[in-house]
Amino acid sequence: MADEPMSSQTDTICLETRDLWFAYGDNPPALRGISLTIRAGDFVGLVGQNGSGKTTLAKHFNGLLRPTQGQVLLYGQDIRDRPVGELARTVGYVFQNPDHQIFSATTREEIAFGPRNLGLEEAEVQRRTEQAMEHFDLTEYADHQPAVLGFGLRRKVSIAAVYSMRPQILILDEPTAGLDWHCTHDLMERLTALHRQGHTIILITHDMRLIAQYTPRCMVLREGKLLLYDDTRKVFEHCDLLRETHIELPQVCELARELAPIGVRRDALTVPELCDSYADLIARREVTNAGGH
Amino acid sequence: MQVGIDLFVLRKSWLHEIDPRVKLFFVAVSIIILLVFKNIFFMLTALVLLHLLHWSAKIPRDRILFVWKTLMPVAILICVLWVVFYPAGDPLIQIWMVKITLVSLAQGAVLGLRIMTMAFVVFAWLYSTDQPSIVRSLVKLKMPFEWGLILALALRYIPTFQGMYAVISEAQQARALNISEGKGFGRVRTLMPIFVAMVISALRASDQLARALEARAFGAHGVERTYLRDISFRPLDWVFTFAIFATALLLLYLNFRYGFGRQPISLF
Amino acid sequence: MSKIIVVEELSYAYPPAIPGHDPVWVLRGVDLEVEEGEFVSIMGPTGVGKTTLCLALNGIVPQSTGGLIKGRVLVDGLDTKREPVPQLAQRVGVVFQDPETQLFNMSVEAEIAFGLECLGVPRDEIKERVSWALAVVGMTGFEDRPPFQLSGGQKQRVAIASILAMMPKILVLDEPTANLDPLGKAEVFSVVRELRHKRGMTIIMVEHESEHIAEFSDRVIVLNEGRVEMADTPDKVFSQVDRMREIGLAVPQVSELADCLNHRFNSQLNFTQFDEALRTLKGQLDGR
Amino acid sequence: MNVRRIALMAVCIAIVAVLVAVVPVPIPATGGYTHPGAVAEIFVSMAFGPIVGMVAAGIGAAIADLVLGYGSFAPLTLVAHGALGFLAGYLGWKKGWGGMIAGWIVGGLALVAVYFLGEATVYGFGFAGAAGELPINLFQVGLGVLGLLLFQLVKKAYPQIEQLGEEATFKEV
Repeated sequence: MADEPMSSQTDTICLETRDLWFAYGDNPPALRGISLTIRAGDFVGLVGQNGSGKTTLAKHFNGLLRPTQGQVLLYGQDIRDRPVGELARTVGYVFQNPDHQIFSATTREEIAFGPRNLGLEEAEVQRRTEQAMEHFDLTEYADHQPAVLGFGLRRKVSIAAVYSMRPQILILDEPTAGLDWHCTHDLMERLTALHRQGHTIILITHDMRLIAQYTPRCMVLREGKLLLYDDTRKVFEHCDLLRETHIELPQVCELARELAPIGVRRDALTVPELCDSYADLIARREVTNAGGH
Repeated sequence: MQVGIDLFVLRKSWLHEIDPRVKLFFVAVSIIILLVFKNIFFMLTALVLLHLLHWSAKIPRDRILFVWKTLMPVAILICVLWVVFYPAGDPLIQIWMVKITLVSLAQGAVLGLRIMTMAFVVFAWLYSTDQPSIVRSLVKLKMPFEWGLILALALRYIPTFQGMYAVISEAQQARALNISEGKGFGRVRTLMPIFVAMVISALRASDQLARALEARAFGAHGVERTYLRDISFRPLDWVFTFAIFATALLLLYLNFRYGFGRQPISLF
Repeated sequence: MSKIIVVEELSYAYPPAIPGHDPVWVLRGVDLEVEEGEFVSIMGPTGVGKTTLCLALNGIVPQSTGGLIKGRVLVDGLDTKREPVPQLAQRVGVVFQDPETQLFNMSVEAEIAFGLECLGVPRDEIKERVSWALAVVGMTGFEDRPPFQLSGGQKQRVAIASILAMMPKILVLDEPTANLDPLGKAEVFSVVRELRHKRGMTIIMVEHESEHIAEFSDRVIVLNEGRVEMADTPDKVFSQVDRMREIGLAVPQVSELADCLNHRFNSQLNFTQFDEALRTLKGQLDGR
Repeated sequence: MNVRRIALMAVCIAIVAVLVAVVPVPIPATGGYTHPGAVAEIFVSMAFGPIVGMVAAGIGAAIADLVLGYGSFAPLTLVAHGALGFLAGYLGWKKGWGGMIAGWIVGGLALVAVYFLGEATVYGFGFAGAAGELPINLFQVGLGVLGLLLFQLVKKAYPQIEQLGEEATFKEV
């Protein structure tokens, strides 16, 4: 099997940018000197206001955009001369709007399109297609027209259609926009499963609740510059900076900060964390109170 | 990234100020005149006057060069074709089978330049008139409002779909579609996954657009539509209309009665 | 208080996507009443028919979409499947999710004037209403800008203004922030806040952002499987964390927290808004 | 005209204009470029009939001409492409393969003929010059056959296309 479970943290650097600058035509630069490394097996959230350069940066990772200055390295190799179609073997990119890629008469055909473009043998194409449909729970829709499915399913088809190419690195541009709670978390669970299998995942999103809950690493862009890039918990410590960048912190994080003076853990990211911390606090108080009497 | 498809150049000039219907009238009349007159001196004069017109309307130089660059190859082609295929009169030079004569050279130049002058006439109108005014003027000239709306909506959505094409093309490339492969039929066949996704997305947009139009009370029965921005004829517009009309009549009269401008080189 | 919207056993099926197939019923017996001046939020899992219900309020469903319909919708006393859609547009204004397809003019001013022109409003009044509507959404000064050059939040504010200018009694917002970034969402919600508190319009908003729903709504309607499953105050709805999860819907994080603490301590905490949560949690500790 | 039809026509014009103006197709042998406009035009005509076909093809291609700087050719383009759209839709809309292929051929030949006559006479190419333009025009409408393929693919992927632009009627049950 191509995707044997691997330890999700490795020391291999899979993506690196060195002083990356980019401008659309004669416009002012959209990216200003970005240098970063992403380790193989990481799960990174990429956040920032619209126009901060998230998508522009991500499109450099699979060669859709080429730096006006600086370098992009994939597993240590400069990707300058490698065509997008070839890079697609390694870097999968799921666009924001599923309707911008769905064109086939059946879901199965749609998902087989990528592997087929890679020039794989038909048996392998079929195998990958079936497996991708299984992973995203689409098997029952295999013979449906994907364009006619509901929005949540179309979204899953668009992700499965990129996943079926088995890229080591998977980039998703706001995959949960317009999805309800259930679809969002279902999708995030499936991405987490891929992460556990060893895939590197880069998630562009505005939803800081998802970052807090799912992505161990977080990258913040502002006006084309890398503002913060660290473990998610450390990034959340800079809450004033994040708010300045118009990033909305989850209620739990705000609440943890407000309650910190009375002893709740300041860096709680999720509801269970805050709940535990608060419960501990109450329990301790009860012990002291009981001891006092 | 959206590339504007609007040719309009926002400036303050007399040409921008006049009623678009006058400009439309000018375009129609000019094209007739340019098709009737076949004299090189007349054509060159027209070309100079049209450049003065663009200059006085403060149209930037690159917009004028754009027209030259695009049409120059066609103009030269036409000129060469006439010289090669329709020799008349005494040859100036003869290179192998090809006789180059003064008359055919002038004739070729006239027809080549006509492509340019006609373009400058059309662009004088389009560069100085914004899209809503064009649509409004057509509706005022008794085109049904619905057709004006169709035109306006189409112009509005061209940049949107252009952007959509770019995004879809990227999305399919990210699925290892190699779009720089093949020529002719092969290339179009390769682009099909982009075309299909784009057409479906565009058709979805048409459904939503229809809903948006209805939600704004479009098609209200028994109501006469009003207009916030209207165009109206001012006295100066009447002067221009009359001037265009009179000049055209005079030129056509001279042409029909005295043969003015009918010959490639001699004026009468 | 009068009931401005009455939905009675509304069932609706779109024409089948694939010709010859059976129609699929999206709505299956929706009953709903809305008081004049009420702010009602509608939640429901993806594909449950929230948009369909919105469109049924201004007659686009079924008049423009065809299909099969049972039951009826009365808006301001008018049956929405009989009254022509343009006529209904003056009573019920609908703002859609995608700003790109609902802004179809070349300038912001033309955008807002469009509906009024269709209704034959005299020019001077159009002018007044355009500047009024722009002021309400905080977009004064943008008259000559092409809508497609605006940011997402600005586009959606223009879309709201273009509906407000027609002065409908009821404003329906169908996931107005789904395609926006946090700044855009904040812009739109501040307009909604303004409308909510200062104008007393009847507003129906479809949203996923439970935190904002909790802030604005008099009532939350939860649609599930084509029917109204819950219709109650945000407090009541969001305290049923487990049920909401089963349906697949989000509750505000503070409600989740309350639920989590309740499970620990067997307490009866219930809060839906941040300030409320902060006060209660601080108080619990100080009080002991 | 119903609202859905108005929206549909506008969208179809824009589709045609974009395919003419922004999608380059290399021509085998010459090294030059042409565009796949005819693909969109044949598609629109087959999907929505002669009127939508004529309007979308004519106006869409003419707008593209203006934008690309060929201002003087826009009127001829309007007529030539409009003729293609109308004939293709008239012969091929809601017909079998025979009708659709006939629509493509007759519409394509009409376009070529209109360009030939217009260029030869009004635009001053002369018959010899206009004849020189024939291969490129024939090649363009030749590409149009892929419009039939596009129509099949879209119909399979998005069956709702059949209902677009049609008057909707609802039934109370």
